[in-house]
Amino acid sequence: MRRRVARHAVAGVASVAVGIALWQAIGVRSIPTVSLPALVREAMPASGVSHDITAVLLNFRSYDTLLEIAVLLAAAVVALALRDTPRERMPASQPYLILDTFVWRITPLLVLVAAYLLWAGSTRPGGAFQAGSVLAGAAVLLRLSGLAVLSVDDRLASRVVVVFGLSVFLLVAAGTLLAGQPLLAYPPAWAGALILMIEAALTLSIAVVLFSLFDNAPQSRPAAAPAQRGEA
Amino acid sequence: MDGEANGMTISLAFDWVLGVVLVATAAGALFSKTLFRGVVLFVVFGLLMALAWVRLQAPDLALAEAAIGAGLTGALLLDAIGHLKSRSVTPSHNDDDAVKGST
Amino acid sequence: MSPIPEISGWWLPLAVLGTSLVPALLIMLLAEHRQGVRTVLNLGAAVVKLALVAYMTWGVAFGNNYELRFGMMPGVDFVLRADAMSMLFAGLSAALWLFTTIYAIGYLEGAPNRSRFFGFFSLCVASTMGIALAGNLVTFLVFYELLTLSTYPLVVHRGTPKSLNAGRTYLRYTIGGGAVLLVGVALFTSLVGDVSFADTGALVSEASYDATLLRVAFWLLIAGLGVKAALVPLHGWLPIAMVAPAPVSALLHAVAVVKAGAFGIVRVVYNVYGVETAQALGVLFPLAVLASITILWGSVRALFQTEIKKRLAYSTISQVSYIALGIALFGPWGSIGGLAHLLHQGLMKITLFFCAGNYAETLGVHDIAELDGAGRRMPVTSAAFTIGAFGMIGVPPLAGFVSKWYLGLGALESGMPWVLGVLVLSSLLNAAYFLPIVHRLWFRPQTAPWPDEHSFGTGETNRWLLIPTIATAVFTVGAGVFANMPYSPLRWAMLVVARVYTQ
Amino acid sequence: MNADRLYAYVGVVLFAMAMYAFLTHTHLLRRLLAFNVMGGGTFLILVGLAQDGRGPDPVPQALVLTGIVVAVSATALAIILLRRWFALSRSTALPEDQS
Amino acid sequence: MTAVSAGQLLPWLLVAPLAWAVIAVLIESRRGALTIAVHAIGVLLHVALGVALYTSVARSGPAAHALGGWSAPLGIGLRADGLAVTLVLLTAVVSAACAVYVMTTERAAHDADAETPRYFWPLFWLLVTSLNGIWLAGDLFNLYVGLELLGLSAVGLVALGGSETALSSALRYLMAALLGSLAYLLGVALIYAAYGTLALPELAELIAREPLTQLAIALMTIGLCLKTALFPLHGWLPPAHGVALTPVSALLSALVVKGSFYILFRLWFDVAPEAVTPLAAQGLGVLGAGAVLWGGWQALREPKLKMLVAHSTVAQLGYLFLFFPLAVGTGVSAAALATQGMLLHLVAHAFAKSAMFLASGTLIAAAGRGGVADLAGIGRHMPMSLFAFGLAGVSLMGLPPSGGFNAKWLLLQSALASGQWFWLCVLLSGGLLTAGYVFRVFRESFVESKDSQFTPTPRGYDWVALTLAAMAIALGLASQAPLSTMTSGLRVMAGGT
Repeated sequence: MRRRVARHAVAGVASVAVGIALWQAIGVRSIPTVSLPALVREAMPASGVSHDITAVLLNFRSYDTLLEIAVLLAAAVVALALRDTPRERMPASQPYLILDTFVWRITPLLVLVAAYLLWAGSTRPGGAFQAGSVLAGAAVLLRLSGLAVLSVDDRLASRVVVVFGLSVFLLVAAGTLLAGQPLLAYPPAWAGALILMIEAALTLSIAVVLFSLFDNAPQSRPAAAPAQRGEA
Repeated sequence: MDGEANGMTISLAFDWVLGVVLVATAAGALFSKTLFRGVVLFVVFGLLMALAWVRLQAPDLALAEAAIGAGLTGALLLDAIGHLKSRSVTPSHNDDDAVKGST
Repeated sequence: MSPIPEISGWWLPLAVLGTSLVPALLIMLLAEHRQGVRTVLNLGAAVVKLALVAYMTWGVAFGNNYELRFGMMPGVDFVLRADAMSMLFAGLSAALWLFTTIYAIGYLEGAPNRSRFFGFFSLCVASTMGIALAGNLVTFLVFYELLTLSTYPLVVHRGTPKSLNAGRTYLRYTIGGGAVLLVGVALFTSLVGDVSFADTGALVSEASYDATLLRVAFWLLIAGLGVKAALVPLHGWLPIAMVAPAPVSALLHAVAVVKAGAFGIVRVVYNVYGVETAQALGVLFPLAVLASITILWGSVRALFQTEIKKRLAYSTISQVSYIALGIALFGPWGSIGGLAHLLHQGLMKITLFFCAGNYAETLGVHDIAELDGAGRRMPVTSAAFTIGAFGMIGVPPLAGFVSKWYLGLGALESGMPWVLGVLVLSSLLNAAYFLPIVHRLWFRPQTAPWPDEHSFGTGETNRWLLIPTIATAVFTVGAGVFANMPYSPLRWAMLVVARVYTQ
Repeated sequence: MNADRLYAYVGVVLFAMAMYAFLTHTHLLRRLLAFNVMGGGTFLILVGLAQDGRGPDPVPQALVLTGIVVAVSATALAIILLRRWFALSRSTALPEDQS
Repeated sequence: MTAVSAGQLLPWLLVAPLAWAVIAVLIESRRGALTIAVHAIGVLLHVALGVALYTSVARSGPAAHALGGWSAPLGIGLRADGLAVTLVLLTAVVSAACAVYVMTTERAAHDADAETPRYFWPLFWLLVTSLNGIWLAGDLFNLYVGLELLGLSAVGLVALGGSETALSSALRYLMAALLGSLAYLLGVALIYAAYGTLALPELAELIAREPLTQLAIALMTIGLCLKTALFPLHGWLPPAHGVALTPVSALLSALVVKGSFYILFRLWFDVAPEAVTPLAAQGLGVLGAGAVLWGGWQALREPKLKMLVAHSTVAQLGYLFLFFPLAVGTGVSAAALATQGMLLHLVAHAFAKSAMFLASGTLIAAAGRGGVADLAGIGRHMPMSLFAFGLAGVSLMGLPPSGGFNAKWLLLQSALASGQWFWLCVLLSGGLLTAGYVFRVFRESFVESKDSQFTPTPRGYDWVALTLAAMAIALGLASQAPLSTMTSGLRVMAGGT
């Protein structure tokens, strides 16, 4: 009990202090001298796309995106590693949401939306992440309605799809390096095409990975939990 | 001139309302009695965030927030609740402190 | 001119170190049952090292310079250098090592964990050689700590709860002492910089430094070194560490550990501060008092010990402080006495420990009371013991007499006549705790059967144990009788002292 | 006050509030909720304060997009660990938080 | 290949491990010779790249690489000064050693216990990628992504153990990591608001002492301290490092916690020396002292061997923080000495601690149980592992000759030069505590008991641990060259604060 009180007190003081400090500091902020938006506008013509956020994500700061995909891969790998063994896996999972017909109708629509988002990314809001997550959402809905259209498991095919986006990204990266260019410096003429290609590949992998993060979450019951694996 | 200022006032007023509702929803999500309600409120919070991104002239973020922040995260959390709750042996009237199921 | 080529060989100090470092690693990797290879490695390395040290001593006598120096870290060099003072200790170690190795091979015949033992044993020699050849304080510290680490497995070698506890005590003292020494060295270096040992002291002029801080650094250094040198009140580890096997005790008491401490004090006073600067700082008198207290305290405690090794241990505490005392007596005679005693005490004490080991191994005798009549059963060992004991008491013409004679001269020269009293009193106490043992050996009949007797054919004991004992006893006599021969301990001490004093 | 600044302040409140929740809750799902709300607050501050009435800035927006993906990865990872942990221990809180 | 400039070499240190992560996923279902061969090639390539980059930068000075051909602040820059390339090389060497340890396990995997868990290799390579990314980063937000990649792959590696404790430790670790990176990200947001750029070199020019900046630095500092497990935010570390698989523990303690510390160092001394205050530095120092004493004390009382080593990591990380009060607001020479000492400690600890973890794992594998008391009598059976443990212990205790000693010496000199005697006492007590827990292990091992049973372990284990430990020792005799490379061009060496 005393620990609980102490914990709340510490948390309270810390949060209030952070809140007040932030509030105060924002109030006295100064205006920066560097303006990145201007630099972005200037560099847009050479970026290969006409939507500025896509340009930042896949060209100006494409390295961030590369690492971000690696983060996603890390999560996917842990999901695969900790996934239930076939024995632990529940038999056919029962749908606990009765939305079969709804899902059936909405799925093709979601796939279309995803395709549009991917396509739109180079000129308008949208792109690989939004498209990928919409696709993943569609798969999740299907899964919730009891339709296991997709299973991301130990099969080679699954693993290939999981790393597909990152592989394409990396191949482009290695290609630029081997051509004596800086990492991910696209030739201006190809920039648009390369970005679209990377985005398409990423969309697929993002969708599959996001879905696998949902689908591979362990299902096993405590009671049926296997004998604990040996302590390290 | 006047109309424009009016428009600004109105939209700022909308922002104020949205801000207050955001905070309120977040508070509900964080401190609700049951976890299920918390997660549902969190999904609502995600959708409101998408709205806020629109107001911040960030439509990409609005899309991403709606799809990932609200949609996928919500699904993940809801599924996890279902899993944790359905397997928990303790009566789950208040899952907040159902930390260690009695065997 | 010099009869040997005028080389400033950096490789020679390295080779001296390497002759124990490399065998140490090889032996540790050696399978337990490869006894032949191990013996060859041990003895071969000891002999080669002795030869190298002899060669180097000869070169140093003619003023050759052997130095290895490289940057260890920013502002600090790693320096190995042979000067007259180093050879004093290096020679002692190299010689006694050969004997101790022979003795240990016999002593541990058939015992477990010999690869580990001899591995660390060799590492221990390497540390001692490093201490002897260290050319500045940091390098000295490196090997001083290495000595702590390499002796710990030897102390706890038997693996019994008693020896493990002794090991813990040993570590508490030595690691603590090492930490104090580290602070001392760090403080000194931050005041003066990383200076190399110099014959007349590395401090050019004490006037340019804060005298108080210099004194603080001095006492930190002495305190750190005093632990290994077993200065009262830092001596507690030594009697407890007696649970170790006899060769280890010989090593700890005669050669490596306590001498490392004493040698460190010598280095600090002569080659770091300079004896004249130390006198000017007024730190020598307190050091003399401390040494005198230790001499008397050790002797008094020795009187009350019933175990042979324990009595020898307290005797060591007392005798090692003769060295510190000699150094603290400002003036050449005292210095000569102290430095000569560094060698003499080593010879005498190692003889006594070998004897104690012989009694334990052959007869199972550990207590003084059980020694009655041992002279008849083991005449050679008992004769060696008698020589060592008489040497300790200071009976002429043995080695101990020579040291005490020069210490006495030094006391008068430095204007501390009360030291004479200390010497006389201590000699009386020495006699009081050694003569009863000698009496039991020769003049009392055996009253009870030996606790645990072993037979070794024709000899009184294992030849591996007997030969080193005889050898060191002979050297004890020789160092006294031939004190005036070239390269005798006394003459070498005189050579060193001639370089230490400017006037 | 412009809208950007306003949302930055909302972000501050969200962050502080969620931080309190993160530090006090023991149920790990609740802590994850709090983490996500904290993240939302941070993102609002990042974009709101960067724009601050000077029109959209694509750079922080892109950063937030990256941040959202990272956050969902972390959340998913945490849920997977939590579910496996629950399967072994029947617990939804860390051992030291179990009263 | 003709002479490649260091700048062109930089991105390969990210691309190569990332590519191997992809390959690792693809060949995950295969076991045995193929896996070993593929990853051995990857490890060799990585070490070769590390050596090439190190020698190039040590010889001809820092290198930079504008990613995507866009120069900062629009693009992201990679930069490699002496410190960065030293850490790249350190990562290559230590991770290679851990990889060899894992390969040894894999080769000797007769029984299921010893088998490498599934999906170890992808996470391993992702971890390496993130570390290289952090050492070479030139952008605040990129560092955030790197930190997250580091955190998630590290948490994943801990969770691979699969046991109940492994999972709870991984979860605790994850919670701390997430909180830490959010605090960091919030700081990044404030910095961007104040300066409109995220590029480190630019920020170094711009940053001024004003409230928003200071708050940002404070938030980032707290987040990074949490990730570095600075006392009293260290609670997550011992269970995570203690329960993980042996080579994972080695990676975590040797490298992962250094990642966040490195960012902290760059932030305080390269980017924002104008914005930090001596008072804050003293505060970090006090916490570091707390870590040294508390971590040491915990290790002294810990019954489990690997947990003991993990507590020791908490203590050793504390030494890194003693650097702050010695380098902020003190003279140039004290700051320079402290920098040298801290960096040397960082490297020496990486070698020593990875060696110690690997040796401990081998001892535990031989004893079959993880308690310190279970080691009774092991001395006779596992002399090589114990020797490696001891050598590593020498460096951790700060006894000469070892990198740990040199580091401690330099910190001592700095404390003396700046007249801060207090830190001197902390350094000494830390060393004594370390000696206490290291020799506890030896005391048990030297017990001569007949009834203890030990299983033999692959020889390769000992060689790996011995090699790492020998490096920690060798660093004590040859620290001049690596130190001059590491410190060249650092602002703090020239009295930047």
